[in-house]
Amino acid sequence: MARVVVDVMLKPEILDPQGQAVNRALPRLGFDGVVDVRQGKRFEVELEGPADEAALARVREMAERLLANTVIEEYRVRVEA
Amino acid sequence: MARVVVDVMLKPEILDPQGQAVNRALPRLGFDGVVDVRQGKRFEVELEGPADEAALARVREMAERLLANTVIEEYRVRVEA
Amino acid sequence: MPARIGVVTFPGTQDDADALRAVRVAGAEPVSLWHRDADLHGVDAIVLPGGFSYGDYLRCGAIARFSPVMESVIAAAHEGMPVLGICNGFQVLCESHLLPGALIRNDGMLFVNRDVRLTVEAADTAWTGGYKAGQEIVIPIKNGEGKFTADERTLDELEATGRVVARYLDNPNGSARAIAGVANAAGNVVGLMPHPEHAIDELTGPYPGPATDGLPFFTSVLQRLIDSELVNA
Amino acid sequence: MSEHTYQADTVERAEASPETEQPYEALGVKDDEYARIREILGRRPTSSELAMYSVMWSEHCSYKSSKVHLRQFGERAPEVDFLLVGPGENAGVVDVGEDLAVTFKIESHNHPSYVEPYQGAATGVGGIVRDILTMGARPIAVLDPLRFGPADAADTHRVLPGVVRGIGGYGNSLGLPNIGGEVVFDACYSGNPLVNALSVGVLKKSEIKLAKADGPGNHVVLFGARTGGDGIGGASVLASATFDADKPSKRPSVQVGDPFMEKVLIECCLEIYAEDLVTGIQDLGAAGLSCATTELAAAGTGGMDVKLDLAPLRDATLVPEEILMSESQERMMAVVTPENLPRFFEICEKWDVISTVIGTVTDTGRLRMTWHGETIVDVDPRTLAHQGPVYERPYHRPDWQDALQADAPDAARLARPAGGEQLRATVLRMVASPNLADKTWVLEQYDHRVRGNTVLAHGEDSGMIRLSEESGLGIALSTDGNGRYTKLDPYTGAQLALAEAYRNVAATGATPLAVTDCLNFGSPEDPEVMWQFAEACRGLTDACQILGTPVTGGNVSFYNQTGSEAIHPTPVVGVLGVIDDVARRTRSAFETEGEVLLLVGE
Ligand SMILES: Nc1ncnc2c1ncn2[C@@H]1O[C@H](COP(=O)(O)OP(=O)(O)O)[C@@H](O)[C@H]1O
Repeated sequence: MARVVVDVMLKPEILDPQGQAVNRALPRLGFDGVVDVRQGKRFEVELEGPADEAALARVREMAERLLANTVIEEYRVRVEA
Repeated sequence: MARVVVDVMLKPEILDPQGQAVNRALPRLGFDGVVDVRQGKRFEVELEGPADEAALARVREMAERLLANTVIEEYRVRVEA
Repeated sequence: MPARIGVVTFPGTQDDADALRAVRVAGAEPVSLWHRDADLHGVDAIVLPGGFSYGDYLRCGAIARFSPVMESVIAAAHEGMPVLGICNGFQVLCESHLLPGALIRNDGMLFVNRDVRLTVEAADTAWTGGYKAGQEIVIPIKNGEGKFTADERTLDELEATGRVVARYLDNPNGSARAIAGVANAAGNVVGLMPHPEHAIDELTGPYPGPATDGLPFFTSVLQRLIDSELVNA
Repeated sequence: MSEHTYQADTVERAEASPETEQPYEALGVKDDEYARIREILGRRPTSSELAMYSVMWSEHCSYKSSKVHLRQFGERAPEVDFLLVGPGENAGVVDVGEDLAVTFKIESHNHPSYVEPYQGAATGVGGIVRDILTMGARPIAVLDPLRFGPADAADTHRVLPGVVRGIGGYGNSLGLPNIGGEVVFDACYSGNPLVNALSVGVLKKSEIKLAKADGPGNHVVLFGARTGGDGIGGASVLASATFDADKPSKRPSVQVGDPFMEKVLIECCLEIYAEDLVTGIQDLGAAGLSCATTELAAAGTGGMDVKLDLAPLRDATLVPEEILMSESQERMMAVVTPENLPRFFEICEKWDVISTVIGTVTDTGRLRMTWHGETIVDVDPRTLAHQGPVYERPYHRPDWQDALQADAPDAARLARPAGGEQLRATVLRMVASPNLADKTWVLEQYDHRVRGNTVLAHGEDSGMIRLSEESGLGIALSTDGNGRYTKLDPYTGAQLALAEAYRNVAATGATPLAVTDCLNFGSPEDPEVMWQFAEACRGLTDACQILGTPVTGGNVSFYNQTGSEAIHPTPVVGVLGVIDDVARRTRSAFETEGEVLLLVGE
């Protein structure tokens, strides 16, 4: 069994209302020094077999077709250390 | 400027309807070999200053108080490579 | 043969009964379509109603888009069949790439249910022929992820080609350029965040009114079908 | 942990080891209750049986402190001919004419909503909607009477937004219009918010479903969500005290709802009902499988065999005690004849709902459960479901009651405003007070239009739903309660709550028919709280007699207190009314200029 992580974030040019809401809340909670916050998704995919190249290619396809909406999001696939 | 990442996931014992919905959809899309999917959040926090110990401690507090709901979620703070 | 308008039910769809009622009130024959059934049962037009298909987990509309019925809907849409996506249905159409852009979390972060004022900007789509361009109407919205977003180039193109179907007067969710609905280039596919099917009846529509501003979406398509002699009057 | 290392506490083992120490106190079972369990069984309970008795005999499930007072709702109910199912079932059912019946009930989810506001409130909605579904009805609306601490208190800022988002998040996803409720702020609810939820459903009169397992040989089917380790703090104590040291693994402290699962479960059940495929049905709420199996068995032929290891699990490490106590949401249990089973499965498959036969109805009068072939439960189900302890808790009128009542505002302390300026100041103060302020921020988070039959909702005296588009037949519902009045005089306070809800329903043009109530109080072990409770029940019963509106069901929530400080006694009363043509409803707004205003009453 292997765990592959897919990080999905809005593309930089798309405004991120969730990240902005967090960003606005921080000073009110007394947190300064934060320039920007962006909020995305993290998927932990547990594979039956090993995370070899073939498996990673499959996860990448999964991300491309389902986990991310590539009109507005970008994704990264990596094996969890 | 430094980027700190906060990963927030539901605690393993908590039901994750979102991850389950993805998990159930995968075989229908022709993806086999996935045992489990869990869906969480990823925050990218851009700091004004460096990501030194003091800054990380602040981000951890942010995660504890705002970014994660520690009743049902756990979080991890790390500096993005 | 009267016009048959299909209403698709996905698991988690909520407003299918309302859409079926709106179709009936408009004078067409409502036909229920099931997400697992690729057969469109001879319908002349299709409504993808609101709700929370697959719980809106992952992203709104993301999982529903892969259902067997959507393969047929996409194919039919490409051939010119009128398709209206309302709220969650709009999200499904965007996920299916039948419409540009995407719908993300509202600026206010919260679900908002409110009667809103819109202007109908494009009166030449399959679903808006019964309105006058620029006409102001009142229709409810109810969404948590209703903020329309697209890159600037796409937005410019939508504006330039008259594909912005409706615009909010008081943008309730932070939509780009206050866009409440868009159409595809051919004008047969329309996505709309507000719910016209909730504004078809004096008793249950917006109060204090006007209560039935949503009905023309459904009568428009009927007229279009009759005009194009796809069905008999 | 795998099943191989897990040694179940079997009936055989219990018989052979009568002196085994059992951690019953940690499960909330009292000495005398434990002694009674042993007496009933003629041996020590197995740990699974102990788990079941502990949950079934808990205050929450057995109503052991409230029962003696609740009885009068039934015994002294007004004589009416429209009551089809009274208190005691999952929800009451009333005849509203035209072959239609309506079922409605209110329930609390107070404490879970304090711990985790979003999930607590969400699962509260989920639970009450399943009660309505269980009666054979399509749920058609919800209402949510809420109480919070002061609007400017830090904890209210944590609790209120989460609760409102949770109620909206779950109810909206179910496609149920939210048509009313309350938002009340008072310092007494700091640390003890009240999250009550009412659901209403409609069904054909002839199609009422009951929770009973009849017909030996019929299948017992568990369907819906998998069972996880939710809400089983107590069971973990049991498992770890009795067994291996590596137990328990971590168990969630909070239940997470899956509204999507519940939505498909609703549609799935309605299709199953439409084809008349079940002989009995029960939802799994608090006390989960323990409750569903014992109540079904106790109400039916009386016997049931269950293979507990067949229950589909979300967490493979769960042991039988935990499975029995799990409060996982979005599950149902049905009794299905062998002929109907294939079609039942087909419909479940259509909706992607997991369904599993886990047992059989018998005529043995015993509820027997096995775990991988070994018998771990062998009880008379009635001893669990109906023969729990009943307490006559002592109560007395508080010493401070007279002083509190005497402390009436006199002219000096609460002078009437003199002149326009003072009147203006008073009005401004009132509209700015959180209890009277505009509630739009809350109401906009709720879908009140879905299903297209909402005739009246937010901002009106009561919510109103059209049942029939042909005839215009409809129902109206309002919930009301006032903890301050009830503290001043619990008997009258409960009556005022009823009177207010009754008036709100009548004001829309509907005829009030029946009542559901959620009795939110402090600790029943405090004689003064118990007095408030007894008085409120008596008051409500008397008022129901006078108004001719029977109580059809409800819920008791005790222990709403912080230390020795109890909340104001807060009976929340829901009144259901019927209107034969919703087009004749009356709105509360002024509609046209020049209308005449009349003040009716004193
Ligand atoms: N939590 C709530 N959920 C749904 N509706 C609510 C809630 N709180 C208040 N309402 C609705 O808002 C309206 C105004 O409420 P309220 O100010 O308590 O008025 P009233 O005093 O007339 O009951 C009523 O229609 C009521 O049902």
